[in-house]
Amino acid sequence: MRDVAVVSFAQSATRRDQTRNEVEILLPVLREAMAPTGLTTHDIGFTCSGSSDYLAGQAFAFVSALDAVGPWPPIQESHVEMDGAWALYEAWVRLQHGDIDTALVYAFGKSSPGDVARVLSLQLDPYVTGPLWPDAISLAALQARAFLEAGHDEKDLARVVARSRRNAVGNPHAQLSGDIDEATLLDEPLYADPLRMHDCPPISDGAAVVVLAAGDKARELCERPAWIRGIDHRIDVQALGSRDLSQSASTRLAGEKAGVGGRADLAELHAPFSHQELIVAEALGLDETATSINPSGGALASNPVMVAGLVRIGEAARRLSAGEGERAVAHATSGPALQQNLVCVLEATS
Amino acid sequence: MSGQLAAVLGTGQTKHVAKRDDVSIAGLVREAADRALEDAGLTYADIDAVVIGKAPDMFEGVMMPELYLAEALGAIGKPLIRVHTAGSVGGSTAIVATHLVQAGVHERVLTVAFEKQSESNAMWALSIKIPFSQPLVAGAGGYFAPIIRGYIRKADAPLDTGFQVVLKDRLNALKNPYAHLHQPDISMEQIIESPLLWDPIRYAETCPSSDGAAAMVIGSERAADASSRPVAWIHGTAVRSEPTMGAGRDRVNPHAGRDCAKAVYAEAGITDPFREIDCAEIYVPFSWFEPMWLENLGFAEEGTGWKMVHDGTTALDGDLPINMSGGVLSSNPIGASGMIRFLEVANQVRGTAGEHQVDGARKALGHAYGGGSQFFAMWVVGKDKPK
Amino acid sequence: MTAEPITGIVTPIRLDYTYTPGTSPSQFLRGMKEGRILGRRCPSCAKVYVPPRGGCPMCGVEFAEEVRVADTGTLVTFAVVNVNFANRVIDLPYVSGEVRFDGSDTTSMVLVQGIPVDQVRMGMRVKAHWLPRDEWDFTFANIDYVEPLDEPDADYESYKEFV
Amino acid sequence: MTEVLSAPHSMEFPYTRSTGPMVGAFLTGLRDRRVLGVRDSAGRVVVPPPEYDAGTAAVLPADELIEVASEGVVTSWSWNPKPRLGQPFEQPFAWVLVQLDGADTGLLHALDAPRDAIRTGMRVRIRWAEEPVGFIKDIACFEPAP
Repeated sequence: MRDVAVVSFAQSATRRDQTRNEVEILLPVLREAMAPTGLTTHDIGFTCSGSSDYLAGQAFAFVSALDAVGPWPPIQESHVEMDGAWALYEAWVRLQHGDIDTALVYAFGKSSPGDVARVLSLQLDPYVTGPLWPDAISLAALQARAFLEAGHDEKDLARVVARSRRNAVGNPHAQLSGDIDEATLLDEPLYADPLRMHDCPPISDGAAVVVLAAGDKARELCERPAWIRGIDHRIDVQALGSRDLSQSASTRLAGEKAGVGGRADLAELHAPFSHQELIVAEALGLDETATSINPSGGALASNPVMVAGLVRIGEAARRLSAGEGERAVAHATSGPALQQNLVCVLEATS
Repeated sequence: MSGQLAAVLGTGQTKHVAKRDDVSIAGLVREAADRALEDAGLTYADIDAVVIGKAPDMFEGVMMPELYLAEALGAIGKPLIRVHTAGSVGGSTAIVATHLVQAGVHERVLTVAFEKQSESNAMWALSIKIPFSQPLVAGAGGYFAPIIRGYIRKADAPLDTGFQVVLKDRLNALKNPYAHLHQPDISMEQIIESPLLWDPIRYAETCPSSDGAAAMVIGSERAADASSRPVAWIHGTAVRSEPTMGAGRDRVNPHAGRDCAKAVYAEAGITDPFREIDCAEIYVPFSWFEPMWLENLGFAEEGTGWKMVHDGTTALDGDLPINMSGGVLSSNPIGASGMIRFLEVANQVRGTAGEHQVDGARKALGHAYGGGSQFFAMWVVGKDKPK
Repeated sequence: MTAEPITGIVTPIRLDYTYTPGTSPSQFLRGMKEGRILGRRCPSCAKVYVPPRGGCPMCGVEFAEEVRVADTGTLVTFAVVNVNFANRVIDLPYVSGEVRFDGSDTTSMVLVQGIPVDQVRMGMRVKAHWLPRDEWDFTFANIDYVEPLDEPDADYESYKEFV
Repeated sequence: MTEVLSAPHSMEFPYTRSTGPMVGAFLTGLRDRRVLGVRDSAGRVVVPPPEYDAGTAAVLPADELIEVASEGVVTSWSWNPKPRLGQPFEQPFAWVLVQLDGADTGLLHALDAPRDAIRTGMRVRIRWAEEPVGFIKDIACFEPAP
């Protein structure tokens, strides 16, 4: 495989944004990501984006978002109706051909215009599950119970949340941050029993942009590129009652294929709910004592749907490029209760 | 040239109809996928990854339906990617699948595209009223009819050009068992007398609304060499996009379409497309887009595409047969329509197109477009392995 | 009596959102509320967009100055519509036109009235017919339709690039 | 002029879905107050019956469905503090995964029981809708089994 690296990353502040549309959120982030590379749209070999029409309730949302790129003269471009992490995967595949050296990946999404937990129930089979409208929080809570009853304690969840809030203090893009101890968190009432409010993600609008480059081009554009050493994604059956919810088989498989090997200085795991971080870390064989998990605060600190997975890869890469480690694992998820998962192994050396 | 060689190992599609009320969404998609695997002599166990495409999720009212479709697609434990690039999606989905093979990531990829329009109503889904905005004044035809008027003015084309296209395509459709519209009595008179919906577009000059799915298995050189079935070698693929709202953008002869054609010919080593391409399936939802795309694709000089319609060049027995299957004018399961174009030309060079086979077709072009004529996806396939 | 097996179901889907058009479109809509067509100019290519969205799609940059555009313009192309779609009910046939308002570099889709349908021409000069002032809202639909101006048709070359 | 506009935006459509044989047979069963499952390649009885096998992708036989009990055991549950439009109850309620007797997988639905009484492992039974029509809501909810 050709060596491909993340050479630049930018993201918007994530919050409910009631003034700007998607294009207006995306444009400054695009500019910020492109600036350090010195590239313009015309220098980019391939562009790929991720988004979902249902978030804001408009068909073809990606069509107007493309305008932000300024695709003129016409560009090579594609779009996945998925989290931007899968757009990055498509771009990585495209770079393997060898005829182009750079790719631009972006994702955008506004979760605040609708009731996103209810909107997401449209992902369920439309015959025997969807008509009951089970919302994403309720389904995650069913999974959390299965996880807890498989031999875990709610203190584990509180520990994840406390670390997320603490780590997010250093992340200017995060929505939720602070120094809260686990005991205080456990004093809070149950919300979607067994989950407390803080075990669930905030409602976030946002955009993220990654620039990829191959081989010498990456070394030219970035002092310390974050090289993609492995990337893979897998999917499980959807029906919640047909899988072991306390584990993630597809994450485990994707991790094996991507070559995680249980080793990483840091990991950015796309876990919108606290228990999901523990399920994913376990599936990837990552140990908190050896690996810094979600140094950004992760999706518990900010969760722009369709963007948060790409942010994990961007955050992991950014930290490696800044010298915070030499090897990182990034993970993205999609579908109800961790149905589909992508794992990316990144490395950077001086 | 990009990456390793890839080929179409098998194709499958459903009989396109207004309403497939005997199957679920999964059943529809699966029917095409099963046929593609059977055609390739393979099973789901032989497939490394699945790439699926469709137009807006609101058509079926399922958000990212590939999640629910994972087991129907045999994708459990495998990579599954969902593409959405508006009307061109069927083409760009096939291209993503091709890239996975050309990049050396996978040996055999199943690619599927579908639309089950009868679950809702495309007219509703495409005209959801957004606050503060004007309602789209007159549907999709209302958007494209002024562009067609622009073409007629620019090319000074005879007004019956569109009728000739419809007559040809609907007669071709009679030779295609999968086509939605089978109108054995179709005549010029019938077309001319059909209601004038959006002048200059008559009812007979518009595509139907269909339920349908299409699928292909794309394999590596090794997989293709090992196949006992005829394969279609992929000589070139290209995608191009431009903005919808760009000031001064030429919507009659879009820049992105011209660039995309140039790129796909270059990759396929084609210097004279009219001579070197034996036949093409191009995305023609309204009759007049045939002459427009003939020019955009470099088959005809600007302003002269309509002449090829009138002199029989694009007929099934002409020098450059276009839409041998009956085209989008005869079947339009929106998200699948682009893939059907790609699949039909693969069948042509494999020699498996059946009654609408073009004798001796060795090299063919598949074309899809979408949005406001701004997204383009194309491929060139050939009977012979690329050199 | 044996009931027929189930072969179909109806699943009603209703989703409620709060729609925000965004900063640039909001300014445009506020202009409409006051009876003014406000475009914005791209600082790079100098083209004026009506309505403006996030930025210039040809250049990928944010818009600069606001530009008031005239409510007169040229009908660059059109369709004669003989069927009513969705929730729009107008006397048939009617003309759906694309008008380049003077001072703008984009076209807007708008109804053409005040002239027999068979006399509508490309290049025709037109003027906006606004709804009564007390009906103005934050929408482009304040322009009910355009009607012919008593002016010679524009020369084809002058509007060809917008067709 | 920094103030921006916003307005309610609703999308509403009654989707007409053809079920195909497998989903149709399951829903027909519900109308007759019977719950049907199918045996997959791993030997599990799966309820509701999927059309295709998760392990082998094989078509599962819609004409060989297996009736399971209308009573079973809760395998997981969660409390829904904020019921939403379309859900089975308007007041806070529990979602449950229930493994019906004779089945090897869980069926997702609502449980009508006081929050304090709900436990994983508790026995529950189906409360049928008064007039079943062949829809998942023919199961009105689960209730504690006596």
